[in-house]
Amino acid sequence: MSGAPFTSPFIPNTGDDRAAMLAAVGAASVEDLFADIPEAFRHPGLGLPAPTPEMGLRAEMEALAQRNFHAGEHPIFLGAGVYRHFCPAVVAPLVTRGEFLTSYTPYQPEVSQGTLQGTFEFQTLTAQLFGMEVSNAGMYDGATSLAEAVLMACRVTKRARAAVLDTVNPNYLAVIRAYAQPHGIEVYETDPAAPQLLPETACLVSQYPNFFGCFEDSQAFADLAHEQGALCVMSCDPTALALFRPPGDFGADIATGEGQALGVPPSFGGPYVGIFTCRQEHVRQLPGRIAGRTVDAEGRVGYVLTLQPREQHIRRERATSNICTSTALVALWAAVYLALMGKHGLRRVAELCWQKSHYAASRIADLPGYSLPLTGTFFQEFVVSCPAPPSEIGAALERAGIIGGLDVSDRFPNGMLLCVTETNTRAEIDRLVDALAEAAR
Amino acid sequence: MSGAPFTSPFIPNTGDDRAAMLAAVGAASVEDLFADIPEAFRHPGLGLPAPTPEMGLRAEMEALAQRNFHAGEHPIFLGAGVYRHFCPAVVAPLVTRGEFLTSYTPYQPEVSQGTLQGTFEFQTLTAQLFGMEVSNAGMYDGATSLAEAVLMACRVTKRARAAVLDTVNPNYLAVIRAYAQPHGIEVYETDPAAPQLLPETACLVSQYPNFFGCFEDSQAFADLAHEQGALCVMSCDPTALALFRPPGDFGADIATGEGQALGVPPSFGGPYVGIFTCRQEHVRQLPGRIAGRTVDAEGRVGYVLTLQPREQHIRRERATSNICTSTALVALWAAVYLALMGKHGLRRVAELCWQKSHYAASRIADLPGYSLPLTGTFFQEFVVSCPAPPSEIGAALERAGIIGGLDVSDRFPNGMLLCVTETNTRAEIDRLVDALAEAAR
Amino acid sequence: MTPDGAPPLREAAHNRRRLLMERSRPGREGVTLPASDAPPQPMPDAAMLRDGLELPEVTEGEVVRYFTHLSQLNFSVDTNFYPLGSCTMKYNPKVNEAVAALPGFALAHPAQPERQVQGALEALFRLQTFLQEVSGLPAVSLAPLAGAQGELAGVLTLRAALEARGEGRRRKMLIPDTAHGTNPASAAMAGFQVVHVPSDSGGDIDLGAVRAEADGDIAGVMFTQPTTLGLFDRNALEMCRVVHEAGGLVYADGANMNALLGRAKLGQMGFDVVHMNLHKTFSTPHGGGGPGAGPICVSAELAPFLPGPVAVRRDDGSYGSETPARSIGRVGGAQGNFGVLIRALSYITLLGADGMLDVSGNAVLNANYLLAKLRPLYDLPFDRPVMHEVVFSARKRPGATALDVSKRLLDHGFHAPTMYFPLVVPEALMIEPTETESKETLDAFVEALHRIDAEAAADESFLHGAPYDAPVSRLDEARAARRPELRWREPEA
Amino acid sequence: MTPDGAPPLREAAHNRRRLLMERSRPGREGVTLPASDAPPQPMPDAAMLRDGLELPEVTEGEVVRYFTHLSQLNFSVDTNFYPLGSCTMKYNPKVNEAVAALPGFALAHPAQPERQVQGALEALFRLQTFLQEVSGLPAVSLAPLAGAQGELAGVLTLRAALEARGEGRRRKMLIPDTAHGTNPASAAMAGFQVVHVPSDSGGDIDLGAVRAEADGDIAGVMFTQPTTLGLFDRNALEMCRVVHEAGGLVYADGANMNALLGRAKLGQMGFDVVHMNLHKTFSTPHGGGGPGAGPICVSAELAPFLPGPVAVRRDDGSYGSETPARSIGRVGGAQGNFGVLIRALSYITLLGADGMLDVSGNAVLNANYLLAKLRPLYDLPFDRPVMHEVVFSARKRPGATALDVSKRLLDHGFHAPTMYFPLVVPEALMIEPTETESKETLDAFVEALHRIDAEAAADESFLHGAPYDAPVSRLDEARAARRPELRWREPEA
Ligand SMILES: Cc1ncc(COP(=O)(O)O)c(C=O)c1O
Ligand SMILES: Cc1ncc(COP(=O)(O)O)c(C=O)c1O
Repeated sequence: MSGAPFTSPFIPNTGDDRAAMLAAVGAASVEDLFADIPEAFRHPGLGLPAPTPEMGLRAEMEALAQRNFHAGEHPIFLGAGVYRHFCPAVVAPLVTRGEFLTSYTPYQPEVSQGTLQGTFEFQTLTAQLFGMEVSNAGMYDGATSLAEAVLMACRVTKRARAAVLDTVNPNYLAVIRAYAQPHGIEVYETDPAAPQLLPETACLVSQYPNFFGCFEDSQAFADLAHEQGALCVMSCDPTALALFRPPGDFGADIATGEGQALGVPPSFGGPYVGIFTCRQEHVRQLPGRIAGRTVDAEGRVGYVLTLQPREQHIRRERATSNICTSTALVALWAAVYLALMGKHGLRRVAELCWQKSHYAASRIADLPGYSLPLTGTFFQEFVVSCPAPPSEIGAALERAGIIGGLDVSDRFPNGMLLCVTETNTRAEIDRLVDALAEAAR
Repeated sequence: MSGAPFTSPFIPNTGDDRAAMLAAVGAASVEDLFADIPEAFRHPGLGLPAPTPEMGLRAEMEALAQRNFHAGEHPIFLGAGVYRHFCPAVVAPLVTRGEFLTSYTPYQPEVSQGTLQGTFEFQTLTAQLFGMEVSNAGMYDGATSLAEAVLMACRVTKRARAAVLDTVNPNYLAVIRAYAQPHGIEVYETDPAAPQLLPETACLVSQYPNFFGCFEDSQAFADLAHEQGALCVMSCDPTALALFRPPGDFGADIATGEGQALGVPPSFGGPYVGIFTCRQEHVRQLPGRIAGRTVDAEGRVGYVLTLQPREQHIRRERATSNICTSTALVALWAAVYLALMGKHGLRRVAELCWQKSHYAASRIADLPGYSLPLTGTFFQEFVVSCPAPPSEIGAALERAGIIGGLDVSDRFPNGMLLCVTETNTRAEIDRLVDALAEAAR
Repeated sequence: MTPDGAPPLREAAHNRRRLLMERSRPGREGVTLPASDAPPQPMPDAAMLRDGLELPEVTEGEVVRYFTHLSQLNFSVDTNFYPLGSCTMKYNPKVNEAVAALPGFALAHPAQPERQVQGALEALFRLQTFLQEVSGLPAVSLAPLAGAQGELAGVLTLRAALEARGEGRRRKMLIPDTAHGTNPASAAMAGFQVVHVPSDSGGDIDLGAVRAEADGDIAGVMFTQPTTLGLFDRNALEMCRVVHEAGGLVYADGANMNALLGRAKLGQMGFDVVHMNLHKTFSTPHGGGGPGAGPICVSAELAPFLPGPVAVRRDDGSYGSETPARSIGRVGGAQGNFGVLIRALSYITLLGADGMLDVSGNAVLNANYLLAKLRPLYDLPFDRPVMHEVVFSARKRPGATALDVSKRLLDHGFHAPTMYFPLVVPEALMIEPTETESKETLDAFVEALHRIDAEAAADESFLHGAPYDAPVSRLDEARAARRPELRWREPEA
Repeated sequence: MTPDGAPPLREAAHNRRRLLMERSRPGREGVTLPASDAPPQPMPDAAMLRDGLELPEVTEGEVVRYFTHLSQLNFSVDTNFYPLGSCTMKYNPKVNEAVAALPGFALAHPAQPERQVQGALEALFRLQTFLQEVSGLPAVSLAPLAGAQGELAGVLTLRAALEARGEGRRRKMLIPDTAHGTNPASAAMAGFQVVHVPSDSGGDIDLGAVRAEADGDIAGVMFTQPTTLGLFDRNALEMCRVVHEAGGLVYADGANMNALLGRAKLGQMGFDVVHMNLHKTFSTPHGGGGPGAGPICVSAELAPFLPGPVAVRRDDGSYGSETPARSIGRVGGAQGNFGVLIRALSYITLLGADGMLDVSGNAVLNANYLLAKLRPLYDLPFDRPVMHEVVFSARKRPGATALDVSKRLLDHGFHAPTMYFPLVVPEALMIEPTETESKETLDAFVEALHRIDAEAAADESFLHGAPYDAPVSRLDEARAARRPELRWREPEA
């Protein structure tokens, strides 16, 4: 800014503009405007690289991206909460239209009906998929949804203990702990085979299917929780819900999920969208944004952000959550995906995941040295006991050009959690089986 | 349609819809509606594959695309009329917005101002780049632009001979011949070093720079044409015009060009956009669409297709051309590219092409066995005499992971036409030089 | 609205439409470019350099806002029903766009040696095979860059075949009066002399007129099947026979192929050449007027004259690109509009044989449904089942010309039909619904036309002022043509 | 317009906004899926299966039209000026979107072994280094998924550090009355007790109040620099000193970092933790409300408590991902919002050090220009040079509340400023122009505000009816809250 010509394609002020504006402001230079910064700290020098024009930037970033061994080039059998699903080509160009992409949270509803109605669709579709009464506009991700569900359960029940089944995604458990701890909420684990609730427990948290791909006795969990005045909280895989009974069926009070499964790219961890659904009666305890239907001055239907008194910008330290910027665009992505997949498509996806994962499991179970330590019904993911440490097996798969499963040897001897979705072809599965056989030799 | 359920995501009619519609129509079945087709020819059977869902389609098409040895993965030094230039990332999402992508030729101007104003911008920017008075809305490609220029020159001069310098792109010459022949126009070649015009010649056609990358004495060509009452027609590379004198400077009457150079992907040959510019006085002889400025009933500025009496839908067999669907979207692409590159950016691109191609040429000239048979000033492209047939050299380059130049051994002994643009890094050029050296061994 | 009733905030709207050159400010940049990474080279002789380059100086953000705003002024298939007759404004699967943008396709260079572009050549070869199957003709050239160029290439091929027969003197090309303007224009560009042939009272070609012209000078006929009246011409078979007997050849304008997919093959019905508009039938969006592709399919006799290049499969299973032996030559600088061709391949692969039948069946059902629903409102010049489109005459109501009705439809959020074409129908409204529209949409369209009719009945002058709710009102086309302003110019000081 | 003056074509507009479930028709499909290519497997026990799945049945084309139409109802940076204070609605380079969509990034899985994701980890490591440089603090966690989560993670880290000092009993978190709502909410979520601190007459924090609270129970202060008044707080240095002296730690909300890039490093000025909103300063578009990313930068003392994972560079030059020794744990299920982080890396790489200075310089110049131009129109609570934004009070004119002015701006094609925030300014209009707007745009905005002022002067009630030209008029928010309709439901029969 030291009088040098402006050369950024992102800043329109020309030298003439600046001069005219400084004159209007009554300042001699742009530097003068920073006079409130104590001189000792002003212009500290910025040790960043020189600007890289777009051409060079793209080359640089492509080189970085190419250094990943990724699912665009290699079959992947890794899930563990983040799934590769097919997403129709139409989703990205629609969702990334500038009008969606570059708008803010819809504080001026009259000129934000696109975002608001899109959010309302997300709420409708997720509530329906989860078989729950209401949904909010989306949370950061599946893990924070679940953690906020625990906080909400404590608010609703006015209790300060949370039971979490030990088959819940360990990363989710870690987030629950981080969120619960400052509130003095005691989080404890319990065994799904014989779940125990301590007194004054606010909720029993389970995962559906659980972290190892298996279904558990969800009805029993719900009943147990309700018997003790606790809430039943379930974290569900949205794809599984197209085929299996939804949490609402079991009487879940709060059901959350990772919306990434709804066609959102894995993107090394985010952005995703947390699904958060609950019973109507608890709606004023919901965290996060909610869109609601109303009318305008002429009686035309329109949508607004509603129940805002729950939120930080109104209620401040007494808000139900501090969440502000959330994941509206990813929620829109999920809504468009659900619209396209629709009633039959999403079920078909779930059936394909079922079919292919069971084919893979049955073939792997036949391999010498491999076995399936779990016997319950599983969906899309299953644990394999390997003849060698899973890290070694994974390295062998990598050499064979395959992205293998998650190492769960902390829970199962030489256990590897494999995932097969509709995107894995039979040929890929057969290649995996061959590579596993080879690795066992 | 034989009563089977509808399963295409592109056809909304359900079985119920069909039944209701057939009832309204008074037909028993959809088949009945085809009764005018003589029975012997009706439903001939269609030997096409079964439908492939999007998931499989993408895999199939990706596999095909991967079978190309392409510039996304390998350095390219091939031009010959089609150039790889850098295109800012912002162009594609803007141009492919649904409102641009899925509209028709703007026959209803009141709801087509986007397309029309975009076309007006294209006309403005190309006219300015070419230093010419007017431009049309674009032709199919550079070659057909030039062929239509010859037809137009014959219309304007009422003559039926066209002289073409023998340094014009041979594919362009072939198109000129195909277009001219049915009109009985005699197309003949002449030597740029000593151009000769036969009597009753309508135009002298040159290329700038010529097919071999070199500049010629364009002023002399224009003067010669004008002396003999012929038009000066020039086919120009748009990138070169950012640096070198534009055709308008020499007094060209019609100047055309291949708009592909304006950031449009090579896409194995198209779609591209032909630039077509001329003098104001000949505007009513222009082929193709033209957008013009006007006002609406309230006096607001708006744009319409104008001078339509030249066109086939009005003038039918007496139209200036049969062109109808043209390349509006690619013209828009070029206009957005030109807007972004702007006054300084496009010149910078041209300078980079100059710098890098001259660096490459000087290094190759130093290689044992290689030489530069041409001595004129060249831009971006140059002919190299190789120590072996260019097809062999090209194969060697391919083995080294490089896309080599065009075989022009029909014109220069062992000649290869190499192209270097701003997209070629120095490292790529050095790799080319090394690979050429290696190939000579 | 403004408190004083003045038109709303006109400057704001005007500012958003300022042209690039009006937005330009010295010193702004739309992109930064790197310095050269190669050792500096001497620059060219200054005398060769241009003096100044008048291009805009605007930022990336300004370009985005400007073109985003422009786009919003457009009507499009992605926004609503676009029943523009003869143009087949159907919804095109978006996956095609993704396929065409694959780097292996988008970055392949047309002059690469065959060995390096086997994927692209195989794609072209597959498409040729598919189009042969659709047309029932044995040879295809994918070279033509749009429908009209397909026509030109097609009649040039036909002409070359006649010349090869030693019949090169034949010059007369019969063209029905319903033909699209490109037909006579293409015939003329190919050096033929156009002879117009009327339709008969049933809307079919007047066979008597054809017979009368079927003499030793007849080169052929350019015939659209189904016709631009939306009819499957019942005289076409006989017409082909007559023309063939007289030594001519028959060209089919297959731009309306959407109606015939899997229902009939023009090649089996006597046509020697067929062009297809891939951007209509096979799903390249129209892009505001292109790009398209107009491949031609021809009989064995005509095959040697096809324009090049043509994709071939070699005995070793590899693919190549060749120019037929006695080709009419080239009609474009490179390999044809590959990006459009690949969309067509993608579309046919996606829909398959079953999908093709669904397309034609529903396109025709939808058109006949509109015929039935709108028959009470407008004159129907030929009262018989139609194919892909239906042509009405708007003559019924004073104050409701085809133009008025069309303009008012824009206010209702629908695009206008094609107006005043074909020329044989006075006040023509040519409506093509396509197979991708739903019954609900068609019903809403019918309702809008009823409302418009009621509006005209209530006030004869009302529709003349339409559109009322479009971005601009009726534009002064006469003024545009009288004093053509065809580009921005520096305002005079 | 309609002949009888009735509102224009309401059904058409209504139809276009019908919800997906209202459009659904049994038998329609939005996508086709393949059959399984693997040998069939027995399906699960029927008792486990769900009964029915109420999702829409619509075609791809209908989905495109619907969402395209919805998009057009939105105001956005890509369409016009969006001076929403505190939100930094600047134009973000589109190349970032292309970079984030590269398959090597978009398809990398967060649970892959480090060895397989070296590119992604290196990207994260580079970004960490850049953010350290921008903040002047030595350690960074990229894990927080938005600004508010950064606050939560930041104050939890601060709390952990206090606990490590044996000062875990400290519970009082000072928060200025100008703070963004997330600050007190985050403090509460972290188990702190919020103590509000007023501003002094100059708009800076009231040092007296801080001193009064700086006792043995003070955990720290959450402070926004520059403040939400757009001011660089001149008391902040002293405040840091006082709080540190009392044994507390200082949190900086760095959401307004756009003003400070290269101008000052908060870490050098005594702040112990800074969160940044990458989606504001570093160019992820806001997407209608996210996603974002809220990395936190901390002092060496706090580094061991950062939330995981943190990218590290190993001695052998490879990259890894680690959770700090005494981490507060995890704040998300995976690796952070990588797609947002990569955009920030792309942006910083694109602009470089020089570009960062350009950003802050022009953002501040633009804000001060608006201050100068609008000072005659509105009350200015603190009349001194501002940083990235300026806060006026709309109190001057009857019939022109902050709400009225805001709503009427929508008719002029501008987004409204942030209204009624910060809470300390009555009728607040908080205007943040950002560096990506041009002088012409700012001038047009000033002119619009002058016109609006004149409108209110002419008719006191006029602005209450605004917006007049938006897709809908003022919406009944009370009704929405009273009887919440939060999803589509089957209409009762
Ligand atoms: C019947 C008919 N023939 C030919 C054409 C010309 O095709 P194109 O516009 O692709 O040149 C059209 C297009 O409008 C048409 O409708
Ligand atoms: C000053 C300030 N702090 C914190 C936040 C919260 O950030 P986020 O919305 O990313 O959670 C905001 C965003 O509005 C803000 O303006």
